[in-house]
Amino acid sequence: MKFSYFPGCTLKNKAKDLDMYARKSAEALGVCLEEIENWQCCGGVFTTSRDEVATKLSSVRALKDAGSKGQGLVSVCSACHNVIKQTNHAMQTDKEFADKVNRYMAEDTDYNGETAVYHYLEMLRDVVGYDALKEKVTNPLKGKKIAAYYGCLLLRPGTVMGMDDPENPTIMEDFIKAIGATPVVYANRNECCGGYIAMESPELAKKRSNAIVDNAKAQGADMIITACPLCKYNLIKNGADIPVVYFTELLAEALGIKEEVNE
Amino acid sequence: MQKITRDQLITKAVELLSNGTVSAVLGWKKGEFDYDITPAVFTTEEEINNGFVYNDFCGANFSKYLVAKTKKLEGKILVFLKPCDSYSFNQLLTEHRFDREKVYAVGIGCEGMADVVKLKNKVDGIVSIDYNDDGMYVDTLYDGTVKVDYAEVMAERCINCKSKKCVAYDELLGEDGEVIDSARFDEVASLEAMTPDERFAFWQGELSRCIRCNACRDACPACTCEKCVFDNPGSGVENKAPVTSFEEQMFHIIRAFHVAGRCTDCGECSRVCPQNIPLHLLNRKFIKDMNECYGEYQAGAEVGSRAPLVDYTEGDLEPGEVFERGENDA
Amino acid sequence: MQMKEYKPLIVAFCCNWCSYAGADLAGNNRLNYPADVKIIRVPCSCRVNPMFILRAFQRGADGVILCGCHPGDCHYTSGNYYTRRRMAMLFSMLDYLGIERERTRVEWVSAAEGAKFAATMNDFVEKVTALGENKRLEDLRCKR
Amino acid sequence: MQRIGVFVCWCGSNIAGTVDVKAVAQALKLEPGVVFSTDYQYMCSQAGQNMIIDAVKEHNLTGIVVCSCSPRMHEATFRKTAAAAGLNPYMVEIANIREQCSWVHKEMPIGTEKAIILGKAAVAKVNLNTPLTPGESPVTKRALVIGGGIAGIQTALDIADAGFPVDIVETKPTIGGKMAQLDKTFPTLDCAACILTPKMVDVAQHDKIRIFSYSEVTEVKGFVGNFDVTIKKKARFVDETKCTGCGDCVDKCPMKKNPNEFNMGMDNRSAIYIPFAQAVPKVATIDAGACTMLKKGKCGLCSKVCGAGAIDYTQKDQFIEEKYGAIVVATGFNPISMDKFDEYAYSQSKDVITSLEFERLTNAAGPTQGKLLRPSDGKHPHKIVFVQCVGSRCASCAEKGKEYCSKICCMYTAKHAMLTRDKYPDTEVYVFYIDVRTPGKNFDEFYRRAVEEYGVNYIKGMVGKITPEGDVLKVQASDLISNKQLHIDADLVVLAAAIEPDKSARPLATMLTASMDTNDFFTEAHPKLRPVESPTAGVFLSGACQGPKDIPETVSQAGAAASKVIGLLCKDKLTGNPCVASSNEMMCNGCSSCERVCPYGAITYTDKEFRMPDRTTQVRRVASVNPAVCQGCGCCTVACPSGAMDLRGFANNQIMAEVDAICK
Amino acid sequence: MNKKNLREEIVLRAGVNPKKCMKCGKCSGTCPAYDEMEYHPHQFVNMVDTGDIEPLLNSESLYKCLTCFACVERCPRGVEPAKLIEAVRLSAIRKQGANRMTPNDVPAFVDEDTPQQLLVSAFRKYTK
Repeated sequence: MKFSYFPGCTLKNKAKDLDMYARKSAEALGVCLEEIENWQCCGGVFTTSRDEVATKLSSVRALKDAGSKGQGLVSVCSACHNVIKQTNHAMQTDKEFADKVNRYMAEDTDYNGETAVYHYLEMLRDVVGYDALKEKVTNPLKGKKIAAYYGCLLLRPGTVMGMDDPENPTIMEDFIKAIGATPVVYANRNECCGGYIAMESPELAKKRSNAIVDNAKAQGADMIITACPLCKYNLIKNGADIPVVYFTELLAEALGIKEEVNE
Repeated sequence: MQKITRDQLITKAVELLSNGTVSAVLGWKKGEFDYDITPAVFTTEEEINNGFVYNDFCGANFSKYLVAKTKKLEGKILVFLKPCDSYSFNQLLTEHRFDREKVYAVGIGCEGMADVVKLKNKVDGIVSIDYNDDGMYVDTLYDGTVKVDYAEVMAERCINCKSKKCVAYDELLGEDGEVIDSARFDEVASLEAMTPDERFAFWQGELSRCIRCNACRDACPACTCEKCVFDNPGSGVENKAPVTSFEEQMFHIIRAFHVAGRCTDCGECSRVCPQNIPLHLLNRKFIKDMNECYGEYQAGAEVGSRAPLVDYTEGDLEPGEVFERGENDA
Repeated sequence: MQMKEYKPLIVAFCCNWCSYAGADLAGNNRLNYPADVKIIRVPCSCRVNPMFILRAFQRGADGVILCGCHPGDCHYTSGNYYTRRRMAMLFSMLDYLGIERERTRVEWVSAAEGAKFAATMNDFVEKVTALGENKRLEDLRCKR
Repeated sequence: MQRIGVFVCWCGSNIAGTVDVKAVAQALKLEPGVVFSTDYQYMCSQAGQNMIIDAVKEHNLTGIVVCSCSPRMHEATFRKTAAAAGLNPYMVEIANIREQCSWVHKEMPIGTEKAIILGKAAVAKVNLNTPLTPGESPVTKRALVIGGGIAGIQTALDIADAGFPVDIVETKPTIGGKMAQLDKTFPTLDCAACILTPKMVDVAQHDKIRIFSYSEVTEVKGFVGNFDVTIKKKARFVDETKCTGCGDCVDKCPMKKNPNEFNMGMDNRSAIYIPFAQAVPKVATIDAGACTMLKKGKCGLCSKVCGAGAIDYTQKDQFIEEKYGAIVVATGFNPISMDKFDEYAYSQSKDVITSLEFERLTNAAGPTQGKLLRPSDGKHPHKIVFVQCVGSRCASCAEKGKEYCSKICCMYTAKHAMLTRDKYPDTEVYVFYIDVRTPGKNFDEFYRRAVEEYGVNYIKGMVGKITPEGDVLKVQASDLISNKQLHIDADLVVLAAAIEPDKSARPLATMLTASMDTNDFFTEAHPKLRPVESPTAGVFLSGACQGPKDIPETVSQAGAAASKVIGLLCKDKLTGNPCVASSNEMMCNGCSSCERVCPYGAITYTDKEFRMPDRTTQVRRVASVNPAVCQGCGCCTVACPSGAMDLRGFANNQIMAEVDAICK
Repeated sequence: MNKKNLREEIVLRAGVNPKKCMKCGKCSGTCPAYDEMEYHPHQFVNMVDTGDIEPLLNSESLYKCLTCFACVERCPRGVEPAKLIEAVRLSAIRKQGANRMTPNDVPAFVDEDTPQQLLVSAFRKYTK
């Protein structure tokens, strides 16, 4: 199984661990992630406006590159995944927009959203399979009560992202079960941490982040996992008193390769 | 793929006759010339050995014959179905036109049939034809033996073959093929792309040649009506011979509409037309329109399927929108 | 000059429940439309056999229009859905043969749409008048 | 050859003002078949009609053409006139020279010319008319009611009281439906059970009504007056004739942990159960999926304790075939699933409930004996939030909710809010609404009382998110009037779930060839004028299967449906419309095209033997039209490739003749 | 640009129809940034629909929307308020010199853990 891989800017810098655990775990699961050459930053948020073309080109280039190799495109960072997936959807469904983009790029072949886009979690669930993952787990994380934090980017808009029920998702909970731990379901798992607002209005980000951590704790969690570097930053920055870690770290740990990565 | 040979068919036919599976065999026999093959019913091994032929001119679609033959016969009849025949076979079953129990169908792979007209255009004074792996060897009155490549004389309908898959059979000789993404609608599309005046001129040129011999109707496997509307004084469109040019004109439109949704695009109409009118282009227009407007549908692909004209959805295109769709495509 | 003389012959098939009633309403409201339009009443638009339309052309009609209940409102629940498919295919075929597409039309007119009926007929007659006499169907077979 | 009389009406100056009626009469006299032609001021008047009758007799007319107003106006009149003159009424054709000629054209020559052409078309048609006689079919004097809720109960009682036998088929073990689950009814607040259960008893005791409970309809054949229906009586493993409903088996059954459907799964029942105390029939039913005896062959306690010997573990599904003259659909509704609305945390907290669950929570026969207690911890809730329109008026998301208004939620929510405040004055009650819709007698007054007298907090706005945290439900909502976002720590949240037709309705509609809308509500024959009839003759609609309805509306529609059924069953014979399709068997190919397009299922196929010219016989599959079912649309005639199918009164040759006459 | 044209431009850019709004207020009920906003999501929809866009262009509310799509997801009518807010925001920052943030502003906000994602997201939202 081979996929094109779009790491994204943060994974090359502040979230190197998210990236490394993801790659090594994929390797251990028999999935080859082939990093796209010369990928460019996705821009962090998808601009929904139909007349915004330039901000979506980096995603289209990555999608086209993967498509030219006949590969699906995998990313781990929630933001990258959201931007790429929404861009792909716009290319599929909004012909006027797609024409504009294709004219702008003026390349030999047009792109109309043919590439399949996966989040790393979807790859685990749909390609590897949670049953297969369970079999590969050598170090089940028994007894850990883990709250999955989806945030807003992984699930919404539900009709576009199509990962899971946007109001009652289970993909991360099932992941937690697959690595042997116990998921904690709490309502705020799909609420926003405040995102980029942390820059201008840290107090709002604090309020949002606390609402999430408090809810997770009240429902009995002793750890929170996430796929998004900004979520992790906001939760920790605003005083989370239970660990907030990347899901890939737990994956590596469960697969028994965490030490190997850190060597 | 290996071409099916006459010997294979004879062996199979004799086997099924002698073990009592069937009591008659629907096959081909030679006509006056090597290329004018006619369908025939064989009931003994001897008849088969003497008369049964199978070659590149055995294009006739047998399905239609089953409607009459199965009614008359005790026991089963053996029919050989080329892929395109098998679609007609299924379509007739969908319309309950014969009893499936009375037929033993042997699917035969097909690499395409030859077009007599194409051959005659190439070679004059045909005396006899021999077949070989690499082509036909035609004995002629004037030029001795002439070698003709199969590809040069292949019928249009076979060049644009829609499927090499037999969709109905009790047993299959040779290998089964696949449904083909053929270019059969290209010619329709190029007509659509013309201006109305050009289209009119084209069809005027073609249809003015019609001599109203009814061959198209008689060969068409969809035209199996107990009483054809053109023979029925009560229908209001009865006419056997051309009275006015106008009545004549209606014939082909009405016929095409009557078989719309039921036509499997077997191409028999064009094959048998003595005036070489491309009648299949009328039928294909309906098929293309229906595919584009109501979703892909291949008549006869499965028994019991619901043809587009006896079906609907609430969101179907309006007749006016069907035109606009054409404009957008162009 | 000839255009001024020319009066087209238009056959309109109207379903009994909606369009024929719509035509009656146009009459009740005294909404004018050309007398070139002659209406034939059928129980449902789905009763109209393509052969009737071809017959009308054959006998000299210059335009044929078919009116039925709006999709979803058919008195017989689904008749006009079949009409829509049949006529879409028939008209597309006539267009394919080079017959002017303005000579054929399907219009949904409810029993309440007297004004629409009159407006439709006015428009249709205007379009067909502009085309002039229907010669093509007749000429299709005679190559001169 | 026909002998046709033409009668041109002046309609005062309505026609004669723009059409030269004399010229029309004169011109039509020359048409083939016409032997008499005249004009008169008012043909529809008694004098005009007499003129027609006299002419028929005098000239031995066989057909009549009236050039007058629209046939929609006076076709029936002139058919009666023809009948009075001894002619077949279907030998009359009308040329519409008023609405479609004199009224829309201004100039006399143009109007006259067109009137003549329209007259010629009518003459051409009459030349081909044949006398038609409406078919007759007998009526089975028994009705079937599908569904045993309040709609079905009321319909059945009304029909039975008129003296006709009725069978009720109900899928559940008891009749009663949703109303049996309700506590009080708006706007009068009378107790649902108090008004429903006497009706259930009436049904049980009525000598004209049979109840097939725990049963479903599996096949419907036939047509109006003559339906053949197969009913599957599912095995309940209890002999209904022996069971006394004493309940000993229920007490002894060891398998007690099965969700109790009647209480919306908020408590448990045993594997053998009687849904509720007033169930009709009051007979136990074994849940085969829960009973260890049926699953593993071990236990048998119920059989041991049953004094009546009613338990029968070997019982099989039973199929009953019965004939009916009319069928009433009363399949009702259900609240939609809340799965797709988890922003309200329905799946996450037991204290987020639907309104129907709330009914059970406040019902004295419910899981809490009528005390309002939180399902999670049994504590008394103080702050209660009601959310309206959950899944109703939801246009963006077909897979989530419904585009329509569910109609009943505004009122039952007002009722819930009011009753809560009445019984528990210590509670704070909030209702979040988009609009409060109260069009009904005493409805708005009722809602206003909830606000003004009972202090219910009605807030215009929607709840956006509910977060269960610890033992509170954090409700985040908008208050559009004060332009604020509210945060309420609620103890209980009640969701007014949209309602949808019961899932059994769709397959039933297929069996009945009754049409449905995109929401799976049955469509009525006419939305204004025939609201309780399905377009399929002999099939009637009662209650919420046709659209959301409250109890009073349901009961009145049930009565209306019953009266339609009674009207039908009163007749000994049904006369049909003679303008129906018929198939010429000699020409029929048996291809089924006509059958596929027929909206009424009027066409069937039979194998028929034909003698051939060569004296052999041939068996062919041919179509035959049931004239009692055919409504005469003619769709089949066009689908028929051979032209074997034709429509009487609008035959191919008749329409072609009209075309020819117009185009001449 | 007149009021009507601006409305049309914004509606076209957003690709949603504010006329579909049934004024239920679920968007504002679900909005996590509600308290920080002067104009709330349901008001955005209404003001865009009525062409009363000028106050929105000058409002801080434009920069408080988290683009978390909660309103888009939960709107029962498919109005998708966040897309309208985004379209208005673009009208504001596309004006000459209207960028809300410059690279020079960045150091003040950054600490050692700040992920790049935060910076690029903020830049995308605040600048043209």
